[in-house]
Amino acid sequence: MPITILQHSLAPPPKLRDADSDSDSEGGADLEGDIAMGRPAKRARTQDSSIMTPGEIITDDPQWMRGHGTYVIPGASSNTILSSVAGTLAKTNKLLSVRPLRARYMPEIGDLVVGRIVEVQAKRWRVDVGGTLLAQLPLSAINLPGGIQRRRTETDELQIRTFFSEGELLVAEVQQLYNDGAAVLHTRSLKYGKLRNGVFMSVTGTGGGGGVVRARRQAFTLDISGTDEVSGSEKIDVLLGVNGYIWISKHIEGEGAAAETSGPGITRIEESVGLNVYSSQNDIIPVDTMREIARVRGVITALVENGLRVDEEMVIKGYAEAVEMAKEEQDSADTLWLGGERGKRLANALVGR
Amino acid sequence: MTTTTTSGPEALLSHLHSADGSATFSYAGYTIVGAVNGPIEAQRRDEIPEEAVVDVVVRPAAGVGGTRERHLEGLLQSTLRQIILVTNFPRSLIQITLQVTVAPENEYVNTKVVQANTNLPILPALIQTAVLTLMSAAIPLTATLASVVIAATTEDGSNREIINPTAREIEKSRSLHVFAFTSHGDLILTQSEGEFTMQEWEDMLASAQRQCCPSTSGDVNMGDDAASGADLGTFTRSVMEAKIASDLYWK
Amino acid sequence: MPREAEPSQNEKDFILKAVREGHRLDGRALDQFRQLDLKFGEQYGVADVTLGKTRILAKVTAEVTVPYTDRPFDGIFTITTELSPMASPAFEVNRPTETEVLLSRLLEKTVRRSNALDTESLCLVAGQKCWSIRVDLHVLSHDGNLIDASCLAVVAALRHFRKPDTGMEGDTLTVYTPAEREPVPLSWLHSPFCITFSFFGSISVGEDGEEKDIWLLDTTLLEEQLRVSSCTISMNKHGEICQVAKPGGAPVEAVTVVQCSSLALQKVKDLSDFVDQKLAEDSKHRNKGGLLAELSADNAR
Amino acid sequence: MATQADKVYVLPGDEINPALIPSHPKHPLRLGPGLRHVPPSDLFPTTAGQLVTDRRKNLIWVESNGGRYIPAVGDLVIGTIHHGAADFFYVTLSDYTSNATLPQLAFEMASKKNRPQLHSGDLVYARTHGPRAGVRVAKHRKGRGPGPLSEGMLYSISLGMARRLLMRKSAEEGKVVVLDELGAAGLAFETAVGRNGKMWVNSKDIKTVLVVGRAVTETDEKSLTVEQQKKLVRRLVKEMA
Amino acid sequence: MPLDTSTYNLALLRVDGRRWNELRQQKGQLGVQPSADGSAYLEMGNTKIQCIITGPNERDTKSTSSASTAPTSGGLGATVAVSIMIAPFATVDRKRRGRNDKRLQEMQTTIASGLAATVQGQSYGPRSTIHISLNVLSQDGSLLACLINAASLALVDAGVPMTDYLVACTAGSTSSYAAADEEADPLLDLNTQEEQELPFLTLATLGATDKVVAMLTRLEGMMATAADGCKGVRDFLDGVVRDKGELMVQEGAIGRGEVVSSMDLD
Repeated sequence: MPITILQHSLAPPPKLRDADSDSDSEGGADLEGDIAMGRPAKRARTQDSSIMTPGEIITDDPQWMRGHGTYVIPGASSNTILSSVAGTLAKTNKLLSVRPLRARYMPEIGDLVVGRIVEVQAKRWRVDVGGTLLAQLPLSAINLPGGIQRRRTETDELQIRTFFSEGELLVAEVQQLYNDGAAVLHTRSLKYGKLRNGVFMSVTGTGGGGGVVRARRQAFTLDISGTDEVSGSEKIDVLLGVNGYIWISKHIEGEGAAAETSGPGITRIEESVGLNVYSSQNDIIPVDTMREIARVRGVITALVENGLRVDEEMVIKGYAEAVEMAKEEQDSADTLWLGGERGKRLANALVGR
Repeated sequence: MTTTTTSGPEALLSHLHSADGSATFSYAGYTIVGAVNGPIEAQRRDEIPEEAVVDVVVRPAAGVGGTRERHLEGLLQSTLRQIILVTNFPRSLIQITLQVTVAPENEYVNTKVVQANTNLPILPALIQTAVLTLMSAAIPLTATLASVVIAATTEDGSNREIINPTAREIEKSRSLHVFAFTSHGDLILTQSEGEFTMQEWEDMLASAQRQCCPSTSGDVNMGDDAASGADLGTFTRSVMEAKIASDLYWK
Repeated sequence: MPREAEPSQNEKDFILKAVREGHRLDGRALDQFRQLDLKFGEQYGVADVTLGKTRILAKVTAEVTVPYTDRPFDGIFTITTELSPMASPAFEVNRPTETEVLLSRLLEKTVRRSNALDTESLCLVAGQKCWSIRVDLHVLSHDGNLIDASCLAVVAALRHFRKPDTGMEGDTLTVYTPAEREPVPLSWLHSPFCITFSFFGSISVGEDGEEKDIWLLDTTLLEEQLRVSSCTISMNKHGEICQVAKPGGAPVEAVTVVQCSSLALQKVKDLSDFVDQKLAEDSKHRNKGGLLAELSADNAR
Repeated sequence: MATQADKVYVLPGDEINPALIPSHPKHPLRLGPGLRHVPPSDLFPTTAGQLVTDRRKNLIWVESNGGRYIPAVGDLVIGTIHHGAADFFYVTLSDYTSNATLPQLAFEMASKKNRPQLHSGDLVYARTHGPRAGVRVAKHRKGRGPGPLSEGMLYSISLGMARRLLMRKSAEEGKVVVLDELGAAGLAFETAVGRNGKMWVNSKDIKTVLVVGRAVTETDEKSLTVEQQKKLVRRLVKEMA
Repeated sequence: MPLDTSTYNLALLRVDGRRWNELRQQKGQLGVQPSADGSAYLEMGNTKIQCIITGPNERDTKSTSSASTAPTSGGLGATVAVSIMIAPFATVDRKRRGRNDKRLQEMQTTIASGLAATVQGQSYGPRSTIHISLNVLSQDGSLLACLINAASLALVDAGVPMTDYLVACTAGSTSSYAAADEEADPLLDLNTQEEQELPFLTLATLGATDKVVAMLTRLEGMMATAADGCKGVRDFLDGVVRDKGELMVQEGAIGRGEVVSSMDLD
């Protein structure tokens, strides 16, 4: 993560409502007055904004049900629903929930996540997916080299590090959740497994706010043959982990995202899961592919820095835009740099400002 | 549960509620509160696979413990290990805390928080407290202990040995000795300082033995012994018996 | 490290239920203290406080040292509280626990910051020599409410203490040994005491569903493990508050805190009288020789 | 019960008067707590207490009070569930000691299919067997037999008191009558006593639980005689009403 | 040099020209540290705090040895771990503070247990920890109050569910017991000079309600004023959060939320 020092923008002058309110009252006088006022003061909220903040009363109508990001005062007879996070209100039928502006990743079943192995245990790996708890990947939930189907033996447990070892990256799917929110992953598909030939980046503040949002497709292939720098046709795989971890890598036919399109039939697994799926060796990557990978990375950084959401559409558009920008100004030296001003320009171009 | 058999020693047993065993023992100007917790779970880093860890903490009445306390802890720890059946409780911890509450004050000098004086005089009191506390906690022991301080002084040419000397006498003394014996009459700890001859030491050893375990050394009555302090062996026994009797009043 | 054992769910549920109905395990009223006892040692400045099964011993010592350079006219006054494994195996030697830090900070604020002891009177030669008064607090048995008991012990010990008398002839300072001159008491300004309220959530009283916080005084260790928050108020018998501390925990109505402070005053008055009486007894007992006739006056203060 | 009239008190390491050691023709000599056999044939007390012998059963042991509970095979104990694992519960028998294990299948009518649902903090009444504590189904005279204990209150009592309460004839031998007296006074309650110095009391009425708890703990701490116990019970019952 | 507060009642103005019930100039900003899970920067007068939040996560719980921790929702929720760093240049005299400064530890404990009461940690589970590290960049009175406020702000930024903002404020009193002049006004939001001279209290309230969560004080009686101050602070913090939110909505980073008003209840 590049260190960026942000200017402290001047905050609006403090609103000193209280000061004005009792500038005329005596110090001793308002002692009883204020102390006496008891439980949740039904203070009039500024309803003009659609932003909810903690402690704000959403409604006290009994017909609504409380969802995520809300709470009711325990023990109180009134069924007032209050917000517990800062965010925007969402209504599904009678369910009220508040989508936080920013939040740490909360796994859901079926999420495609990019993770890093932090601990190797006897029968399982513990994977950092940027959640509140470490996810776990059971030894039984991975493909064996060659795609053979058999139950895991002692020998597999002994050589567990030959599949994944500490610090290695992988892409997986959330298979189930424990009630404390911890996720269990699996990589029993061609499109999942160990990651190589690329670059990792982390985009914080997923959940409600910017960063990666759950979309139809989290993994896609980017055609970079459009840029004249690249000789011949080249492709880049982009994996947008729902958890805000992103992997951008050189595209290899029959592997990664490509396999996704052709679907993971059990039959196909046998022949196509080669023995090299668990190798940690990078292939040779042509330098201009590397440059384009870096460009994509720059695009995503720019999106995040300008608080835009990161999904397939934005990345593809952004990438094209970036290529254009690079074309305009001929110096190909720092055209990769998409921070600061250039980043803003890119972002503005995207949202059409 | 207090008993005062002789003028000197006093003891109070199992009076602290939070500890497994406790005792307050006052003798020769010292008052020491002892507490035992154990056998409890030992910390992973200092547990012994086959035996119990014996941990002794000595805390001064004023100020924080320094090298002096560490030294005493060392002595006590190695002594007590010998009588505690450590093999009964593998991988566990027996924690002995000894809090000095009153130390004799010399009327003629102003007290300093850091006392640079000798370690020895307090040893018997500490040992006695530790043993009483261990028994109050029903920790299995192979024997009990009894100990004594003896000072050798030279007054107008003639050598005298003073049993359980006062702070004043210690100042004047030429050499100072501590002996501790098990209830079987074996010497288990001896510490000496000052200048003395081997002969003197042996004499003092003999009188110490007479003092601590009369049962083993022939003559039971020590009327002849001028500076005879209390017989701690007998004292311990009487204290414990009183304690047991009151505990098992229902028997 | 050995951790403080958690009370079982049954105990938690039962005690909360009982407290809500106004009962306590030992049959005390909610605002009732346990049996309080205070003994003084043969030596000056040793106070032994027993509060139920909680037992605390405070010892005061004095020695002549050099004052701090930034406050040349003040003596040095320190309170050290080191909880030993004697109180509970959870306390390790020279590894301060949270309990210990809070305790020493509270005593610091209650006794030292409120100038209960006049530190300027400890100065012997400005910038060169002064008395260093040191209180060592020993927790012998821990069954809850350490703070109130400790504060009482410290105050009692300090008021009982006598420091060696000193004299200046010309510019030579002499510190008389107890044998030469009878020691003199410290110049003591006022006696602050701590009262700790432990809160156990709130119950709705009356039909209007008005919520009322329930709190206990002088909690046992078990009760302390179950309380949701606590508030310690320190004041002297004149009602001058030295400090109020509510170190986090569940929220309570501001009104309750105000009410507590007024109730604390009564309790403080009781404690204050108790200590005065004990000191008086002790001085009478010492006074038999008639030596300390002139000192007894100080105890009455 | 001591067979000889005068009571014999022993300290660790004392020699035991051979006359006191029971010598039964058939049974082998059985050593109770507080004694240690040093080959070939020496016998030493390890704790301070009263030497008690039972010539019929050829038993000899040292009766003492206090100290920390040291698990022995066959003791009935009350433990707190610390946490659960795959097929074990980890149970705390006394503070600061390492947990005992309790197999989930050791419960009454427990099977692979329906395991007992216990959570950390729950109480369980168990019988120790071997170096690890486990539950065995066994009816117990007072109150209920082994199994989970729900609701109620847990009191800490001295080991001696626990032992007396668990005696077969606690009134005669143990000289503790509070519980019987309270029962006679018309209080309805349920108790379970653990050898590890724990007593569990339950009743519909909170007040009853409190009274029972106070009665027993006071008897324990103030070491009351039978008469005093009766007086205490009368007082408490009056206060309650 | 000692501060003379005798003029306060006459001039009705304080050293820094405020009235008795005026807060100091406040500045606040969310998300000042992109790589953190939540972060905030808060100024109250010349007291400047930066707060960084990591987690809730399960990693390196051991590394929080110096921090004070408190479990949320009765041990069933995530743990809150607070550690305070006072920069050596924060005060006029450059002094280094030791790790085990009891004053700091006390503040840490207070903040931790205070926040634990308002954070709804049960959704995270007991194994996760929320690391709150507070950096004091500049120190000019009301330190504890500012720390609490900064922490609340950062928690909101991190999207940690809370019952409400935990906000704190100080209040002092110029009325000395000797003078017994009850007329004297209490003072709101003290700076260092006033703090050193006057008895004061720090009051933390749970946002809109008047519930007292944490306070460390010398003299009681200014609570009302402090409670008032807390409201002022709360409104300010709320404003900061809302502005940030609106901005994000404009940028389209997040979809516009619906509004529940009495109208659309059919």
